[in-house]
Amino acid sequence: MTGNWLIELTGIVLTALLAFTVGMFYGGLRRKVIARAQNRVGPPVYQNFLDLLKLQGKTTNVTHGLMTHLAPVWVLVAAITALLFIPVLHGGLWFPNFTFKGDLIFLLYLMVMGSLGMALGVGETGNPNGAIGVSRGLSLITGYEIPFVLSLVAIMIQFHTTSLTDLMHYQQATGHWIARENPFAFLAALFSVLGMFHYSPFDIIGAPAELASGPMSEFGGKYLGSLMTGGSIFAFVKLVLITDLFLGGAGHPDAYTGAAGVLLGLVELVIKTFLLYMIPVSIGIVMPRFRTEQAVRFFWRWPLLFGALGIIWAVFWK
Amino acid sequence: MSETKDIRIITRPTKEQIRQAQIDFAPRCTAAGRVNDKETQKMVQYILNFARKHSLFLLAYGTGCGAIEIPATLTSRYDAERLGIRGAATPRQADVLMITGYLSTKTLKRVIRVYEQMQDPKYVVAFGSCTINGGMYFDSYNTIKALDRYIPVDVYIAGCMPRPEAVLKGFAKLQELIQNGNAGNGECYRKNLDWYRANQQKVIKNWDFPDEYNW
Amino acid sequence: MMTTQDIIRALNETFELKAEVLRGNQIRVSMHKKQVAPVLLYLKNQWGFIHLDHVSCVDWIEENVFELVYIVYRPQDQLTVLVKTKIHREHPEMENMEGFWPHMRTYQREIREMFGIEFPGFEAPREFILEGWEEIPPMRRDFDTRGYVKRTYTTRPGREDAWSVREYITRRTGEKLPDFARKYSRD
Amino acid sequence: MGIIYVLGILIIGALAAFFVDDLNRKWTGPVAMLAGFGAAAAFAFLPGGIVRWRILGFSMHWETDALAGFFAWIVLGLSALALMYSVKYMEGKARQGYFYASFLTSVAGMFGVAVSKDLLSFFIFWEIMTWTSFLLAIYNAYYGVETKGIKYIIFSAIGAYAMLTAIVLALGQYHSLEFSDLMAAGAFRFSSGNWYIPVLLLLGFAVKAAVLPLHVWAPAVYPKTPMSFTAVFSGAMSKMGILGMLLILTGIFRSATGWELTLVRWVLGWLGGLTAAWATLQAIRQNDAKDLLAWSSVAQLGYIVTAVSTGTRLGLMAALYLALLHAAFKGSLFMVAGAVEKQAGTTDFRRISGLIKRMPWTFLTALIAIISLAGIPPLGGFVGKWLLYESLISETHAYFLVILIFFASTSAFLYSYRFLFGLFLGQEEEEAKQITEVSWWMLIPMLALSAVSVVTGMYPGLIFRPAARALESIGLPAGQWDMSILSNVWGNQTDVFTVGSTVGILFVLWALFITFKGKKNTRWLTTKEISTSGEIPAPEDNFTFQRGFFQPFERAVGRLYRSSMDQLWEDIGAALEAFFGFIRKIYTGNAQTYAMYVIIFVVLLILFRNYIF
Repeated sequence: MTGNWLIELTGIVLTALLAFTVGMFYGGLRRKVIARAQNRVGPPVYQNFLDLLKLQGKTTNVTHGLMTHLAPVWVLVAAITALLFIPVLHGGLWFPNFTFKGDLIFLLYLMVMGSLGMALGVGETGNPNGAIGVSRGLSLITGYEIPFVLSLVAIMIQFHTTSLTDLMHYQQATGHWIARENPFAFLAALFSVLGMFHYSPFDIIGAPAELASGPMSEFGGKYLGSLMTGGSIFAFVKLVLITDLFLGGAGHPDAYTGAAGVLLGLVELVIKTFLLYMIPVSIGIVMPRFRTEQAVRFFWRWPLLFGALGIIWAVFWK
Repeated sequence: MSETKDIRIITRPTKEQIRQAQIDFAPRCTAAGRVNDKETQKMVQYILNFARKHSLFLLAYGTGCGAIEIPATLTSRYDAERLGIRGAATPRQADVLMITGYLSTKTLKRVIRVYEQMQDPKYVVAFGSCTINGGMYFDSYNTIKALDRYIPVDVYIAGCMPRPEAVLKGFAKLQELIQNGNAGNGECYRKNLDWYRANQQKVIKNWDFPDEYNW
Repeated sequence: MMTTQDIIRALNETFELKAEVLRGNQIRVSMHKKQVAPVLLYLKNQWGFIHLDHVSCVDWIEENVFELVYIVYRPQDQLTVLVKTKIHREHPEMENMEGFWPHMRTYQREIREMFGIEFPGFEAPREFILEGWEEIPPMRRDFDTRGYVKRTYTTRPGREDAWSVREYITRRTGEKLPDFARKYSRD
Repeated sequence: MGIIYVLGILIIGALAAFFVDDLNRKWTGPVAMLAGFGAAAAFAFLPGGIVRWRILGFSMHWETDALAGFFAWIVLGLSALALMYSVKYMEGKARQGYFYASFLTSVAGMFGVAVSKDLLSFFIFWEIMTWTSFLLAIYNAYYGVETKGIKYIIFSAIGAYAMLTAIVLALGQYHSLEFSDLMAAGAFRFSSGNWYIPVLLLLGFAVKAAVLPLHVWAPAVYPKTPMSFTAVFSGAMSKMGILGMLLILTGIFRSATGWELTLVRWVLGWLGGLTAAWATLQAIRQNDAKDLLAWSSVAQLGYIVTAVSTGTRLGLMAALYLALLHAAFKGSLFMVAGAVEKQAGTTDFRRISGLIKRMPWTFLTALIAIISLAGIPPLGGFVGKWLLYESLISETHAYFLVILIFFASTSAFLYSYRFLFGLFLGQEEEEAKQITEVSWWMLIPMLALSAVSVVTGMYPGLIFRPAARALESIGLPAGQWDMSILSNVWGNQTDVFTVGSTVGILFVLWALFITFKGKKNTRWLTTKEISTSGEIPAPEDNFTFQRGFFQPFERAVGRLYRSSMDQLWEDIGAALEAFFGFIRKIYTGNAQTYAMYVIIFVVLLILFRNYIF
């Protein structure tokens, strides 16, 4: 966090813009991939930008009260704050925003802030579908957070740090990814990522057919647009977090320097995150939908076992 | 021989007669819909219209037999998503309200409610002969005969039933209208609310809508 | 194994009814409206006609009666009995039989709404399919559908050829309208 | 001499309130409130000093060192605010003199517990506190309350007898009841010959802190007590158990190693964790706000017990921090429940909903308190959670206990949301239209308690400094604490000030954007105008989803919900009853039976005299 505030501010804005663009493109790619898997042409890759523009261009909007009005704000703030505390690129002057000022446990709690604020807004609309979706979503959180925490605790005790930057330093120094150092923790984290993205088979929250898109059911126009933006940024945040934790992050300040280094780092980041993102997407294409208790039980069964194995591995690895 | 003449008398009127009749039939929203013509519209408006026409969230109000054409249109065979058309779950998110077939007065009430809950700019695509002129229900005591007496309609898709190709053609027409700025009649609906309310209340006997028009 | 003849014999002996074979496995028997309930119960309990296929109502305006047809079915050997009765069109009333079959309720609601036939002691809500209906029941043949449509709805111009289908057909084919058609024509 | 003044003000205030009530009911509350604030002011401005006296050969020793000061501030501050709250809350209720006298006396008892430095006065004040709180628990004397109060008093009695036994044994062994002497003599060490003294004392404290097998009284009594006292009951009085644990376990913590510490960490830590998890699971399925809060405070006490059991720098800091913060947000939450109960007549989720437009300030309080309870940054609760996790991960290496605690605090999101949704969100009931906001006499204490959460979210050092002094005063490791930077033993840190300011700035920016973008075209609808498939909801029907809210979660948890801790105690009670019934069969109250016993005895004597003599 050295350097004058102007560079920092520029870095923050650049990070947010990068996350927004990449996230939106990933959403479009997901739709394209699903369409191709269904033997369709599918929408163009930039379709999400058009949707967002259209939603923000709606000339009338409705809201049901202050909490509903602020629900997208919660989501956006949670996403961007989490983004600012995650090192997008490793080291260097670029994108280090507040990396040294928050650790993993803080990130864990920050990442549920958005969904809780959203839940409050949904509750105020008075739409029963929204409330049902929220109850399902919160139940699902208790499902996928536990294996995630298990894997995080595993790598914390394995490397004696709770800081994301330290973990990246380790991986960059000894070219060993933590996915290789502690595969069980990586597996558990992958499972919980499946849950975090709320794609099929864990999309019971906003099931369009039975719940009328659940929590989203009362949001339209600029509110839905802001929710889309926040969701895209948040998807990128999750991907970058997993990449930094387990896949060695991106960027080599010692190897490349200056703009070239940043560019190559970004390319590496995009490749890694895209490959990671394709896991939940491709699973979502072929999987049917779980009921809520089935999903929660699933997370409490195998991912929990993998997480526990990861902890044991970490204890005996030391 | 004279009867044959009578038959000719009963045959359809000419296109001019029909157009003339159309103008005094539902005159309101055809002209007032032109909020911004292609000549007058600004650059921002042009870009917005481009986004609007390429991202249509479709709320299919599946009444009657036409509902079965929607899955065929949206799924792999005739992939409507390549035009940016995707299903929306609730009227709050939707841009296009699609009425697929006849409307009984009981259903019409819900349709009007749903239409009023959609956000501007909002478009209505009426689907099948029944929405145009009652179709085979032309003398049914319980189905409306012409939809645009009750809510403004942007595009009619004729046929009983229109095949998915026809539906896509209709959507292409809607996109063209949007780009020209001739679509989206929510504003004019609000302007001529009394006329529409009068028509609706003439049909819907147990009228329990809220007094002010809330969207 | 039951045959149609057994049912006919049983009905004739028990209720002195003139049941006859309509076609194949179908038996038709018409009776006074007071007999319908006992006959239906008898068929259901004694002869295993456990399924109520349908209850339909026909408006014989020429004879000034409604004809109610209860169709019951015996699944073992696919026997069907049409229990018919005629009730007068003025203040039409029929016995409330919702206790016999659960779905009799639905049929009775529909018939009450569409034909205005009252079922004394039938507690179901009156409004079933129509909302806020103010005219006479629409399925009665003296209900002027054409007039109601003309009064209520506005038809798009260009549909004049549809105004009198029957006239159009008769003009084209040259044949004359039958009397009842001319008498109770919708035009 | 400040201690004497504080106690004197409280006792005099109690008597005054009791007698003023007979003269003029209107003045009872204000008098009690004055007493509460006066006590707080006296404690703030007068030097605490040391009080010693001998009574019946026993030496009493009261002293306000930093630890006592910390807990006394929890007690006095919360009680003063609660008294201010109850001025309007108790308005129009019967037996206010009784209520306020018991209230102030129990505050005096808690204060005494906090400041007393010898076991005897500790025990005396403890009993004062317990009995007065029992009187308040049966204040709403309608059917069923008595039995629940009996449950409370029975468990308290178990704890009290355990403590009394320990005191007698300690006196017999060490001939002194001073904490310092006993500590020096190692009386509170398991390794010392008589390990049962600390065990018995811990049992007594565990009852008050509602640790797992002994927790059943708390969910039964908290909802039935008047809410203005339940705030103190759950916020301050349960912390006395934590204080006692600290005092007892100090000796073990000082000896930073050894099997004793391991034992404490395992047994007490896991008991705390299980308490948290179990109580959270119970709170999720409650349908009444007060029951939910009661179970949730049991769960929070579980966190604090776990934090105490670590005995490390971060852990003890987490314990003290959570103790104060839990007093703040749980106090304000119980006050919110009381406000809703006063205005709406019920706190049952299934009967009330959509109060946010009617009681906005109450909702704001509840929102802040709930966010702080759930531990979401940037509010104060997060700091306590952070300290607890870091201590468990980096200091005591209790990895699976961390998972248990985290499961509890993740499931806590569920009941947190249920509380807010059930009372304030959802569609408005028709009969709830005339509900109005509570008066400022009730709002100011709530908002003041919420402000604690907000401020400590940015500057937790405000609590760290006195807490560190408190820990040092009993010779425990405290270390250096920054104003807003948390750091664990591995040197990783979290700057909550940066977090708070970032979240604040972004929130304001986005709120402005979403408010002023297309402002004139944004319509604010009522909760009735929802898009439910084109239907128009009639004014009387309410679509709010309230029954079986977390049914999927309950199905997922499944069989855990079928077991009940009450059942265990009922079985034990039944067994005891049977045993005593058997005794009763021998000692029938009938004189003839006794005569028969005598005769039989004589006959036997005569028969067998040859063998006896």
